[in-house]
Amino acid sequence: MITLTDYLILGAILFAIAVMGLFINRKNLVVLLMCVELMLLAVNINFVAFSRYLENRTGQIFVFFVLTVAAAESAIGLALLVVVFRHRRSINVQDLDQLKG
Amino acid sequence: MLPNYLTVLVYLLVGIVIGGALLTLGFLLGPKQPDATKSQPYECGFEAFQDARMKFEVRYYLVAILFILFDLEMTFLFPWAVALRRIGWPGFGAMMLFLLVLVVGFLYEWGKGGLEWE
Amino acid sequence: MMSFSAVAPEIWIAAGVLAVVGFEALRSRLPGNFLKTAIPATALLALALALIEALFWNGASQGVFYDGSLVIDAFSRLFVAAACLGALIILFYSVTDMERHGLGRGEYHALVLTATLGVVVIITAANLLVLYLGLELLSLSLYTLISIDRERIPAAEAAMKYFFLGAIASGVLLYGLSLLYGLSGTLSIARLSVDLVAMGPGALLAWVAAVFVLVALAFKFGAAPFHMWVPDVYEGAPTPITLFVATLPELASIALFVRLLSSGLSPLVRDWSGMLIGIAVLSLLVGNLGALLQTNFKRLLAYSAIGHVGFILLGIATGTIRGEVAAVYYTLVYVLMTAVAFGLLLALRARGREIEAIDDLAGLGQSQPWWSLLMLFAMFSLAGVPPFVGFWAKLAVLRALLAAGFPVVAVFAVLMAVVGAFYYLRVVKVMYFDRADHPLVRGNFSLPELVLSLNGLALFILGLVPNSLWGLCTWAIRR
Amino acid sequence: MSPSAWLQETVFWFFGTVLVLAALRVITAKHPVHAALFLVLCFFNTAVLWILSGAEFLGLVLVLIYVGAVLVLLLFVVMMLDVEVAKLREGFVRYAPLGVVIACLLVFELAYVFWAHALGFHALGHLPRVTATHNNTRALGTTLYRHDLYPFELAGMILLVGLIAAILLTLRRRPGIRSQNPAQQVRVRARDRIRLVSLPSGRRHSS
Repeated sequence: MITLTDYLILGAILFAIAVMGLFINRKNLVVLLMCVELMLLAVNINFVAFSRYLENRTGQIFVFFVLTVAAAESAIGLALLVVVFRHRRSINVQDLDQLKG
Repeated sequence: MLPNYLTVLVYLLVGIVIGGALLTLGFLLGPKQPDATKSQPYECGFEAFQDARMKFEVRYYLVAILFILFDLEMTFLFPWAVALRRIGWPGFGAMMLFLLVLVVGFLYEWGKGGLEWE
Repeated sequence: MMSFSAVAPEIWIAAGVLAVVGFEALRSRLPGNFLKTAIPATALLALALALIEALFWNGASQGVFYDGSLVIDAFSRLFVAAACLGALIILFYSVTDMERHGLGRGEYHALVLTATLGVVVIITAANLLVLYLGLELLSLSLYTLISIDRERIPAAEAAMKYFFLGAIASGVLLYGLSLLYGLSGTLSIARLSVDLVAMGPGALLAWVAAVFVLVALAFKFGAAPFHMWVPDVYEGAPTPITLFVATLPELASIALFVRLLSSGLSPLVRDWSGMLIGIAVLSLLVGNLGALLQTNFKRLLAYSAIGHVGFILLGIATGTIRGEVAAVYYTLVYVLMTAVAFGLLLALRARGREIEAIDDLAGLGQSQPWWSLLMLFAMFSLAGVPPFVGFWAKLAVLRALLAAGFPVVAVFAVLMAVVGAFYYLRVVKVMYFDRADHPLVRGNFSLPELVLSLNGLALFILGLVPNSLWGLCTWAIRR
Repeated sequence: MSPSAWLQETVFWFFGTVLVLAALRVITAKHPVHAALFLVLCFFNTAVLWILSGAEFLGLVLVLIYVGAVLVLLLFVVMMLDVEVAKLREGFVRYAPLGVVIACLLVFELAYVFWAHALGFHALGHLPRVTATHNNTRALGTTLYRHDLYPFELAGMILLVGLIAAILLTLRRRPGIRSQNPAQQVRVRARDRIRLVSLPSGRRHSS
């Protein structure tokens, strides 16, 4: 029988992997964002498992909202990434524009 | 487990087995004589200019992000639609309000020219 | 229970958001002069209406609404009113400055409104889901506001840093919340504390959940050792945005602590009190010693913010009602003081004095006597010099600490306050005793500057009658 | 053990293992594109596990939203930013031991707590039977739209903030770009394009 503990430990492992990812991928912002997604996935696994074993649907509703918010959050994060990236490379881009002239 | 998904599981397994088998067979039986020229990406007879992973325009990104946000809105519609008879007018009104918020967002996006491709 | 009057402030603010976004959508079709007045007017009107609704919430609209989503109690009433008033004043101070720098478009107003909405939602939250959504609404608006000026590289990078730390903090918080949900089977904060009591002390899992939640809240509050983003954001963001970031989210943070720790996790007070004391002591140390090294004025205020957060957390950490009242009192006072300090930077900027480094303040005492006097008020109050209101706030926390039996911590806090006084007084010294040849500037007050002056004078007047605000806080926290 | 229970356990362990391995590859992959693809695998596996535990709708949403959209978005950005892989992996080895130690501590601590606490959870062991006719989506919709209207509207506001942020931060009109305007193209009339001028034609002389 799959027990609640199995699910929770799976969630914990995933959460720990995400935290480890945050430590070893400090420079790569895109991978950091993926680690955050993994973290939320671990949380969601917890919620779904609890929801199943407590026989109430609140947990699933929470997950639904977390998915929504996480997508909006990563959208904003990526938008910021684009802004930062544009500045760091702005000189190059201008060079390219002038060449097209 | 949901019995309905047993077929999906079987389908998945069959897919994995067939896909795996074909790849393995190709790997085992096919002749392998790679050289530098052969493993280059094919670019109409030219030398490869750059990395095969090209950069995209930022505008693709904007379209993708807007797609996600409206995609999320859609997912809220599914449970609403199937439960509409049970949730009655308050549920209906709430969804209309939700849609109003996003329609205003959509108008904003439209007015700003986020949907135009210069 | 369905009731529109319970969510009336939220409705007005949301309506304001929609109207402003709608105006912005029609920008190409409407005359520019009309938009220039209509957008700020709409935003201010929405906040004013929300404030009025919050002030006139009557007895009938108290209780828990929307199936346990939000609660209107004394704390909600005081803090929703404070948040709306704060947002109103801040917007008022900063509108002209944003206009002048070409940033005062509809997006700015819309985001200020959504951030305020987030604060209001957190304050009134009665369940964990609503709390989380309010927090995200606030955070997402802040990330965007900070990077609103796309040409400002440090701002974008600060926003990026803040975003990642905030996203990680959200993940950690959610993990803690998921454990709490598993423990009690409900998201209701009130039910949570009942279930935790039933579980009895020493439940290991509850302790783990509390640790996760506490770490995440410390992140959001900018307490040490999770304070890395604070100086960067304060320095990087445009000053009007810094004014916003430094004030309103503090109200939300204290509300998070009051709702989640002091109410929901109150049965675990023995577990989190010690950790919170540690975080607070570290914040006091980092904030006050870090501030000593700063030459940039906004960075100085950032480190001072970390120090003040330490004081506020000490109040919460006592775990007593009295400490909680002290923390709430301190937060309100802190928001008042910070609004003056950053508001003054904007007022000086409007008169051609751009303040970046502390040395830029030199000679201000001669050239702009009124604004320097107000800055002196703000600095003395932040330093905790009697009779300014900041002194009473510090005193309240120290008394609560002594009453709860933490004399050593109280002594340490006094020590740090003395260190803090040094750098605030340095600012005053630069202002009045460092010579710089700036001519005396005279000018008429604009309406926002009049409000700013009243705000500054309030630091002094409230200091003379400290019991008025204290009485309100006691009323808000009573159970 | 009944065949059904056996099947459930097998599915759980298989997809759980793949999930953990895929997650490990996400954080160790050399190129961000590979990491993103492994993340897709993670989401797929999680979706299976959720369906296994009766959260049918969420499993499908996970595949629809995350695999369909978020990951596409991530891939877009990875490709757009043209990352220098070698530079980004600086410090990888330096921080790896610390990360591993922290992760192991976290897992052991949490696992210990979960085991120690296993009996404290309200309901453990006996599971509600999920029948073939149970409609998870409808049940979820009923709860959501009856009891959680307030959070629902808040989610709408959060999406609006995301929209504003995306446009505010990334939309940039470059001046001097020539573009087509389909509306104008459609609205065009023949007389805007061709001017018919009646010229007196020369007389043709028959020879």
